Amino acid sequence: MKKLINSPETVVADSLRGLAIAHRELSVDVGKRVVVRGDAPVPGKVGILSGGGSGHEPLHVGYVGRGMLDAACPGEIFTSPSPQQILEATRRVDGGRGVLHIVKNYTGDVMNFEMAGDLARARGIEVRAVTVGDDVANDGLTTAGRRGVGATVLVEKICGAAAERRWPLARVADLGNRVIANARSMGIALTSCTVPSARRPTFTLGEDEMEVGIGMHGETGRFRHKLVPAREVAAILLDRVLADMPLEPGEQVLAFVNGMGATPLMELYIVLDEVARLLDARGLTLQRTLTGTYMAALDMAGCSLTVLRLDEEMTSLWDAPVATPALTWGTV
Amino acid sequence: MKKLINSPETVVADSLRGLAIAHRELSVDVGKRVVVRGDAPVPGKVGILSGGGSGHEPLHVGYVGRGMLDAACPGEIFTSPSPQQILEATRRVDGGRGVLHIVKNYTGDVMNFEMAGDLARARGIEVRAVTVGDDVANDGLTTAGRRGVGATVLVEKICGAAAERRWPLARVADLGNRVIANARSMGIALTSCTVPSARRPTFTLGEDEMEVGIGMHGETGRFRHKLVPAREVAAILLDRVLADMPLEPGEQVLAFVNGMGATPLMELYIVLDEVARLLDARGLTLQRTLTGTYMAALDMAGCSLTVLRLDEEMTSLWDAPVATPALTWGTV
Amino acid sequence: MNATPDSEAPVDAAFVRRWLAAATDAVERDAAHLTELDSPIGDADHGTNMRRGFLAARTAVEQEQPQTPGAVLVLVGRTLISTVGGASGPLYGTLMRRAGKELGEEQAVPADRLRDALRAGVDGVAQLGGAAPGDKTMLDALVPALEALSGALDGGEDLARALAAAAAAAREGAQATTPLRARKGRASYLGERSIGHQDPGATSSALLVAAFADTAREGA
Amino acid sequence: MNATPDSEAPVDAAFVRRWLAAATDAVERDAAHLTELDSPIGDADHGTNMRRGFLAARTAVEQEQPQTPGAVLVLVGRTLISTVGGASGPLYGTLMRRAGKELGEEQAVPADRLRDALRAGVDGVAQLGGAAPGDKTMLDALVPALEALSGALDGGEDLARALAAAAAAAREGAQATTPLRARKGRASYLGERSIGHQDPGATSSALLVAAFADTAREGA
Ligand SMILES: Nc1ncnc2c1ncn2[C@@H]1O[C@H](COP(=O)(O)OP(=O)(O)O)[C@@H](O)[C@H]1O
Ligand SMILES: Nc1ncnc2c1ncn2[C@@H]1O[C@H](COP(=O)(O)OP(=O)(O)O)[C@@H](O)[C@H]1O
Ligand SMILES: [Mg+2]
Ligand SMILES: [Mg+2]
Ligand SMILES: [Mg+2]
Ligand SMILES: [Mg+2]
Repeated sequence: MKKLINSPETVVADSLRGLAIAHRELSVDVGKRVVVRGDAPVPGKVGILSGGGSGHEPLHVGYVGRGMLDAACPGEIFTSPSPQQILEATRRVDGGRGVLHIVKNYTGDVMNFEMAGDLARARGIEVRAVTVGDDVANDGLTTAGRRGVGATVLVEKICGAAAERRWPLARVADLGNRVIANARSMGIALTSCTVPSARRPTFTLGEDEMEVGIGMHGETGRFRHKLVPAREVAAILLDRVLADMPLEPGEQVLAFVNGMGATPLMELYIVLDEVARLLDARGLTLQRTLTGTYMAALDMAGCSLTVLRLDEEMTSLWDAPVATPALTWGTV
Repeated sequence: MKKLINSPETVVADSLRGLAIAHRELSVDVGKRVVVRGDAPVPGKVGILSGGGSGHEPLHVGYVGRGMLDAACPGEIFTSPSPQQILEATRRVDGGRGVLHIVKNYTGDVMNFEMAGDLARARGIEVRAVTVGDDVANDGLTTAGRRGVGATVLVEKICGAAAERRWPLARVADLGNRVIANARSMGIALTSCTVPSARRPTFTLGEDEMEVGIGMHGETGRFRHKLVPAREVAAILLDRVLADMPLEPGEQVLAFVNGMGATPLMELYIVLDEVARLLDARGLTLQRTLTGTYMAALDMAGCSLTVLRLDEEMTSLWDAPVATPALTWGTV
Repeated sequence: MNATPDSEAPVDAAFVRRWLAAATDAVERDAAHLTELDSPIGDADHGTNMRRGFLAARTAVEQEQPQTPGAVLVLVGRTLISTVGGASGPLYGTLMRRAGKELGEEQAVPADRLRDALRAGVDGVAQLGGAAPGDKTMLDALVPALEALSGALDGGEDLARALAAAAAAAREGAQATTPLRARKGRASYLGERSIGHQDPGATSSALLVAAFADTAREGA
Repeated sequence: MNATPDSEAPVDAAFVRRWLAAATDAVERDAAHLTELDSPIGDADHGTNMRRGFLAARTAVEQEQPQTPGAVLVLVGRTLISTVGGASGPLYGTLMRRAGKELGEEQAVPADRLRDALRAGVDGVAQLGGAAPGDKTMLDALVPALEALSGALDGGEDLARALAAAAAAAREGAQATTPLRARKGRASYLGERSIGHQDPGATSSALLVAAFADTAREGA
């Protein structure tokens, strides 16, 4: 295992200290594992909170800031945060209008967030949760619903913008569910990641193999496939995404090409180019894009594709100013 | 070789097309290999131009935009752009106040930029060049001077801000040289990169080895070292950087922890945390930071550290607004 | 501190503390194995999660010194919930907390009260996680263990023997998850590819039940 | 189109075009090897750079059909400069362009004029790159080649034999770079670690000189 770390036990705390140094505009509580906006709570604004296992950086800590998250709760590597941790963050960002929990659909995340929501409500904080489930890799396989992957970044951005516009909690939650209903994702891996405490790759792949339908925690995919050019990777991903969410010619979409951690930006641009060509061939309008390593699986090489069907309101909220460590645009 | 590409021959063109889709605010000439600001040339402003081999993304194409570069010239993978290409970009961004070429100190880059400068001057465009040489790995080894590495990003940002303030060419060039004189870098690799057309790693490392003093083109380092924790990596890099540029307690610095392409952000934060501790122990003030994959060597795992001695003017220019694909802050 | 020799009420705070020590040792010893099992069909963290949780629980119990078996279990459960995260944190946390609450305030309880408490805990797991035996989860070890425990006690065995039967049933239950296709948790996303791997959570459950058996045997 | 049989002026446009074809073939054939040599002491692109440049030069010459040996070389040089990039692009480009200019407008030139032109080209490389023989660069092949060519011509050999001697000298010069420590170019940053590896640029220079020898031999 080759990593720039001190020890597997301390990676989360060590990197949170680094985050605090890199981004003094954030308030980072390394002990409690809570990262909140420096000006939290913002009175009169719905608090937007997300969290999940660490190892996906910049998700979620890199999205704390104006126009996106008020708080992030980083768990241990690939392990959801605890109810206490989520409760603590919820309390710190409640500006009196309630708090939205953005939860990725995994058994652990859902249970811990549910417990935290109960604890917060018991303390008089209004909490709504939206559960992101966009991974088409496992559709129909399980009663657990789709896993939450790339759409999480989009939900955080769009709900964050709505909260900044002072929408009330119920409306922000409905919006979150609308984004979730209109987003689908799938990913591939060229290499496995290595969980620091496991010290070895989660799975192994041959030199000419890739995994299709991997999870963002380095879970193996639905099937193994021979390594193919970027053009075919784009087709495999887009076909499955659109099979699950058929779109009519003329519809407008956002395409999000995400790197899994060890994939150079150059390769992601190549995939985007292919995705754009395929969308065009289907008569779909590529209205917005996001390309980069925004939701990693530690040091996995590979990419995921998320397609979001846009409406005017979502597009306007997507375009709204945002100022976070990992996503910044517009005048904030 | 496991890469998300179509073919080694087309990586640069394919990824530039993707860049154009991802960033419609840029004007990307895929054929001529020239990327310029959508509003170029900006009348009355010194044009800031940089370029070099591709494979270092987001360097340089990701820094085109307000407050940083007016133009970038991406060469083939790890190969400097040609004089014609640089001339073309120079012409497109000359707003009548001349153009600054920011050149990394490599034989090929220097020669091609010199030829381009001569061609531009012959066409009546005022051109000044600054040559970035900050890599202490090879100090004293060669008459060729230090290689240009991480400081390039800092020079581009700071000179870009000065040009935005309408400084004249000579003053921007002097500023560039001041930044260069006050910056030093060194890097390590945990793995080699793989040049697409070479199809295999440039060098090989054992499971418990790292290379110290590597180049940003995947050049092997000065020496091989056993793999050590992030804490010791930070010490190795900082010791050598500061041996080359001794600083007095109380001086203010910017620390730039850069990922080499396949290193997760989490690890870079861990290195930053260690660097901050070491700077503190030396009585130096960590005034500004930059942490992320800003200058890659394709898919190399590892990091580089750049230390810039700051003065008030540089700090103010660093803080000035910037809006590019890879670096954005402030109100632009 | 030894277990009370009173065979009518063998389960006191010391008993649960000895179980915690044995369970923590077992989890520490097998952490790498649990993580390895969590690699092909999970996210390679189950051993790390369990280790972190049980070390924290042991520390919490040392510091707070709860004086009843119920209080020890509640504290273990609370600590697991607040330190483990993931799926196993709330599930094991709920198991322990429910079981502890079921034991009430008493200083020591007889074997059948422990059985009832564990049943309440396992019911809590099923309720929270929505899984049933055969879904390839920890319940595939816990439910057979509980049945074996009940059956042995009903058949007149003492606690040590009954827990030994439970441990055997748990181990077999865990092993029997290998051919199953997961229907709950992270492994269920793999569909047919989850077949052929033993469930990590069922395996850690077997460890925890075995630690009960060891505690009863050594205390006896 | 064969080379002119006039042994007084053997070098015409066709000769240079045949050289370009032979050089391009050689570069294509050995591109992987050149890149491999550029891996331990460089950035693993020399073969790719040379291949791109020579393919472009061949295409340019096919399209523009320059009619004098000088014009062919100038066009090759210009194309290398605008398509190769890196260190080798301006250096080889300058070599060819200078040599071509030195040949002037003539339709055909004798062997000693080719020698003088190549000398001007190699001088251009030394001037632009600031390197000297022994620095572990392409000059370590080019300078011995030039000396051998000169010596052979001065000794009365014909062009084919003189170029054969030059090719041998270039190959030996390239091989002799292995024990050298680089003082110029990218490899110089490696210090003592550059020792023990043959220089990629010297190796490609030897290929280019060998292509001259082949051209003269086959034309003769
Ligand atoms: N719904 C559920 N009901 C019961 N047990 C479950 C459920 N989901 C997961 N588990 C158990 O949890 C184990 C995984 O735990 P762990 O790896 O710590 O959490 P995570 O899956 O969140 O990484 C599985 O092996 C399985 O036994
Ligand atoms: N200053 C110089 N003078 C002469 N030749 C040089 C000089 N610098 C480099 N070279 C030659 O260029 C070769 C490398 O070419 P190439 O790999 O194409 O360019 P780059 O080093 O820019 O990647 C070296 O092997 C060496 O022979
Ligand atoms: Mg987990
Ligand atoms: Mg090069
Ligand atoms: Mg797990
Ligand atoms: Mg090279």
